Amino acid sequence: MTISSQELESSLEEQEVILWTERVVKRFGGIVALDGVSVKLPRKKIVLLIGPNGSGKTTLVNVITGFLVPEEGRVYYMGRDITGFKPHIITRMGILRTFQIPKPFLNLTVLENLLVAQPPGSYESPYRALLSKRIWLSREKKNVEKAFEILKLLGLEGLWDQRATSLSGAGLKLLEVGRALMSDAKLIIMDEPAAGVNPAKAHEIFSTLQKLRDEKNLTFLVIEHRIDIAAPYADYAYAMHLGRIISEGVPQKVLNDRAVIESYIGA
Amino acid sequence: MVEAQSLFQALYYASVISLLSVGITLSYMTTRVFNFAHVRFAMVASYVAATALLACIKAAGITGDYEFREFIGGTLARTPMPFWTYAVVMIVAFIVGGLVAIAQFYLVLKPLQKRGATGLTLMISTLGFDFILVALLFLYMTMPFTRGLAGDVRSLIGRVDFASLKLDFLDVVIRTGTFTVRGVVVLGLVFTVVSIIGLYLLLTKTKLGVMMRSSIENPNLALVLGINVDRVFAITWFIAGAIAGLAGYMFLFGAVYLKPLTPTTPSDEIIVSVFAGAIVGGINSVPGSIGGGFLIGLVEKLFVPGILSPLVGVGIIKYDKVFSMLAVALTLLFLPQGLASLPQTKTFQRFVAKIRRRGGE
Amino acid sequence: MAGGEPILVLEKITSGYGKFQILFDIDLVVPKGQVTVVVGPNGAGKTTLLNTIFGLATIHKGSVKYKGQDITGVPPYARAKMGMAYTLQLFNIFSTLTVRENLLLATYDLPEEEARKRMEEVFQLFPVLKERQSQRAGTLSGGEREMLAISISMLRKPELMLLDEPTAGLAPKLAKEVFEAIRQLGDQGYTIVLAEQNAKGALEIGDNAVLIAGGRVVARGRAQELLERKDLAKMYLGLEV
Amino acid sequence: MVDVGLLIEQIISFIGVYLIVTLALNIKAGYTGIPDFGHAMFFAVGGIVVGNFVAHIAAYIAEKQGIPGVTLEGVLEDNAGTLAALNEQFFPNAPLISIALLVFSVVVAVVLGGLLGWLASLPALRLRGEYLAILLLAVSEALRIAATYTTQVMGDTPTVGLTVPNLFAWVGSPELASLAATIFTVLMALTAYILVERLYNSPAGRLFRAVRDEEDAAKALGKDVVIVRRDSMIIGSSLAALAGVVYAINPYLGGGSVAAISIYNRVFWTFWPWALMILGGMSSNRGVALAVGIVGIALVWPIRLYRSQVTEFLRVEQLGLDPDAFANALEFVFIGLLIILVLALRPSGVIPEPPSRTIEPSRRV
Repeated sequence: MTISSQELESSLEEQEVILWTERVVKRFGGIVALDGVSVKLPRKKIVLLIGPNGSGKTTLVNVITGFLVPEEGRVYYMGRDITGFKPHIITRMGILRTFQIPKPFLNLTVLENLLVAQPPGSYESPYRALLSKRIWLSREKKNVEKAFEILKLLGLEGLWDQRATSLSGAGLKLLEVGRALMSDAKLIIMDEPAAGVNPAKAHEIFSTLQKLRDEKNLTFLVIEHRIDIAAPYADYAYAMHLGRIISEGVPQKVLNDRAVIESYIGA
Repeated sequence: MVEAQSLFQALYYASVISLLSVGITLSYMTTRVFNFAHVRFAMVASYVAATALLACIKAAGITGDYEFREFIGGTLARTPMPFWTYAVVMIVAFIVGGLVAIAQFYLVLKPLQKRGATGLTLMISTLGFDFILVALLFLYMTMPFTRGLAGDVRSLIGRVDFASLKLDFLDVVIRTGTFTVRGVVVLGLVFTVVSIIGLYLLLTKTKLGVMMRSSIENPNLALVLGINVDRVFAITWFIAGAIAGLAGYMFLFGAVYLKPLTPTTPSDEIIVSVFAGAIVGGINSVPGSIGGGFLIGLVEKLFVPGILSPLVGVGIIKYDKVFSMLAVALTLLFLPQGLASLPQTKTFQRFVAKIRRRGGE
Repeated sequence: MAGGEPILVLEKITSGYGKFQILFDIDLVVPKGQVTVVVGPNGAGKTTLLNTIFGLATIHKGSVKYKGQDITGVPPYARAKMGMAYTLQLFNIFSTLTVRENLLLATYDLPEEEARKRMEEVFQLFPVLKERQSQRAGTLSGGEREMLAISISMLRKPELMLLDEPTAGLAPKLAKEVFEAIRQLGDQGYTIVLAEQNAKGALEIGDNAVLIAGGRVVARGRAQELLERKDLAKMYLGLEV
Repeated sequence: MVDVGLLIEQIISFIGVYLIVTLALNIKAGYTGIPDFGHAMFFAVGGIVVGNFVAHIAAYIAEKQGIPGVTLEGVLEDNAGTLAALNEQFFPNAPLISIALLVFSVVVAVVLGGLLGWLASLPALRLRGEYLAILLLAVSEALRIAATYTTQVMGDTPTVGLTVPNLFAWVGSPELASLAATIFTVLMALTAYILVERLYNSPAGRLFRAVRDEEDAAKALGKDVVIVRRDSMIIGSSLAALAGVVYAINPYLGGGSVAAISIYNRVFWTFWPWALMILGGMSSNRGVALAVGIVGIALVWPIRLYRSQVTEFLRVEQLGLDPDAFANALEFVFIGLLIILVLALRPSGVIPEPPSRTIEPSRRV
């Protein structure tokens, strides 16, 4: 678990970076929400993004996922400039975000929730469905296999036929992750996965993320306020304040940074 | 050319729509539900008020013919009725309308809300409540005690004639040259204006009004300040229903302008216009809905027959409600908060600025 | 904990919203006549703590005692009548009402004479509100809004006043003024629970303090002592010391 | 005495048409969560296709054949007379044309209904929830009024409506023709049921429901929510138009006339289907079928057809109530109370929404 910061930073050079931003600037009216933000997300790592309220974390995520277009700077994903791409295009390229307050399909079962998350395509056409099953049947079988595999990984397999409403807070967060996996996402951006979940469960969520990182080769960008829980699981961390990155490195280093602590405590 | 008489008729109709629109808005602002039963409150109030009127006649010891067949230029009533009967009837209509609304609030909406019903579910429950009210009206028509009041209430209520009661000394037919208007029309207008002013004063000058407005704007904060928001909302519903009751009172005298009374008319026909008034004016604005109600009423009964039909032909009159409906559609699509929100829109502000600049030149 | 007799006691509270749990096993004692500061980073559960005290959150476990009485299931409006007042962080004034109407609302259940007297007191503390009486509250500046929000609570002469981040989003100078006003109230004998993210500012004016992080109490004591602790910063982020 | 055979046909016809129209609404409102309060306008499309288009085509052919009393213009100008002539002299002898017209009306209604549904899905781009509901209601009302008073659509006598061509006249006696119409109704209802179930138990149906439950999440998964809504509106609306055809053709239902009032009425073709859908369970086809069945049997039989017997049985008159009014009230109380009680006690309906069974649900871990 303990990697020294030098080690990681040097390995960053060689390692592939799945997504990076270059001096992104975003203004709202007179307020500068992002002031030249450059981040790099190494492949197969869990990256933590912290900062007090209003520091620009969510704006950064919105820029990465295409919900906002930056005034300056670029966003690159797998070597490709994706600045200004529409959100659903970015989603289809493999970047998926989960919601702080989980948004499950409440009346669908856990299994259905995953199945819906399959990448969009013609097998979802209602007109063809009216005519024949054949158009979607074989694919559906494969999807069910895949979904059960994911459910097992998340420890939700026993609940596959339960409605999403019956899941606990932590279960709903995991369901979000499951949907992301089902959609073939490569980079999953999570907004406060530990919020509203009791600490024991929160640790479960984070260890599941580690498992997924290792077994599924996924990259995670995690915004989290409960740094005490998240820090041990993260490989790298960025701290933001007033629209800038004020510190980066391994979590231990970032958390001991004076600037970071002061940004939290206030004047 | 619009005749004075049709102008007054249109105003009467518009008043009714306006009184009802404001209730739709009040109930939407408090409970976030489009109340399909609202116009039926007026019907119920109308029926009960009619019964009260008959009771008054009995109590006043008026015997002989009740000549209700009074239209403009018709024969005068044989037995004038004392003024207080109308006052009593009005108060009855007011209270009954309010009570029905409160009943819906406590018996239907609150329990459903407690079970976590969504806006749409609530809206459908109002349909259900409306059906029940219709059923009650059907039954009410034939209750033994109402029948006992005046021999045959049923035939009275069922008949067109009942819907055009004569208003004693207030119902003077005013004639100046070609200008003819029934007193009841003037009264109806006065009535609307008075209740609108009353509502305005209530909302702005009284503690209750301030509590209502605060609970609507921010129920959580009101709760924190110790206001029993539920009760304030219930009172708001009572007021909305009571104003609908006043509209129901106007049904009784408005057969020329509205349809005769049956359990389903005129409310089934005017409900679309009432919603139109509330939405076009602004579903979150009391003054907006009053204005919107008037606007819709005047478009249907004045603009279309008076101005449009001479231009494009008489056939257009039948389509009067199409205009209201289109107004609703356009409002919802392009100005969802209604005309009341117009001054806040950018286009409007730019427009004003432009005009100002022009004026300066 | 030092100070007067406890007016409010939270015992082993676990609470949140619906299924979600934000606070875990919180014990809290609020002494009468003092300013109790609740500090912690955002997401720590400060607002939820105040909501729990006022009955706006779901309590999963534990109890809330107020003046020796268990009020765990009492609805918020009834709590207000029992002498509690709560200044929300956001939407804490009625912006479509005038300043005067906002203030009137807080005194609606008082005799007129008393209401007028209290309003004068408010105007003395915040003269700017007197000037803006007939203005719509929505047109006030950020600082003025906070003053109005606090005034609304004050007018009720609450026995317990809850303030949620009154300085959020204010310029440092304004924030300082607001803090000073709160200290003044404390000196006048009000019992206040102040939730603040601005730890330094709040601890400077508080009597007692609790620090929560990740939904748990991490430290508690006299505000001054907490301010001086070297490991405050780390505790603040909920990290092991 | 009660003619049992006739009674059963009436009940079946009622259930059949309401099943189609409610299932159609269920696709839009139940599966996809589009609060379509303008459902009646799609239903009306079917009626206009039969009463107007089909009548015109038949009149054109009949005029060519020289059948007396029939002219193309007569369909609108002298609707009752022309249609009487057609129904007596043309349709009984034209089985092939009748069947072709039957197919034609189904196809055209489905296409036009779908088209109107597509148009009606456009406002759903901007509006949600009750606002959308009110908008669709307003559009439906506007179209109803516009169509009713437009001679080219509803003829010269809007309150009477257009007389319906009897497309089953070739079968034989009026009784047999009615029976054929009932069988047609049943066939259409069964087809509709099979289709909506097939849709439900497919990835497409599942996606509809997902969009309904959490639009943002569906968007975040890369789904095109606009297209999902549009498709749902198109399919649901074409099915509603089919119901309109069935209604118009069945003499037990429309009574041989596509009277404007009964066809377009928002109470019977928007509010009732809503009520039935909620009773049965939104998004639950089996629930809808059950609700329509129960209400059909309970309503048509005792309340609508045998109201006088019922009121007599309940001794309404002895209580001093008017039997007619009482019977009217019964229907409204029945449905009104049902709606409120179901919403309060069983908000998910008699049979709650099942999961979609795309492949065998027995698949276990």
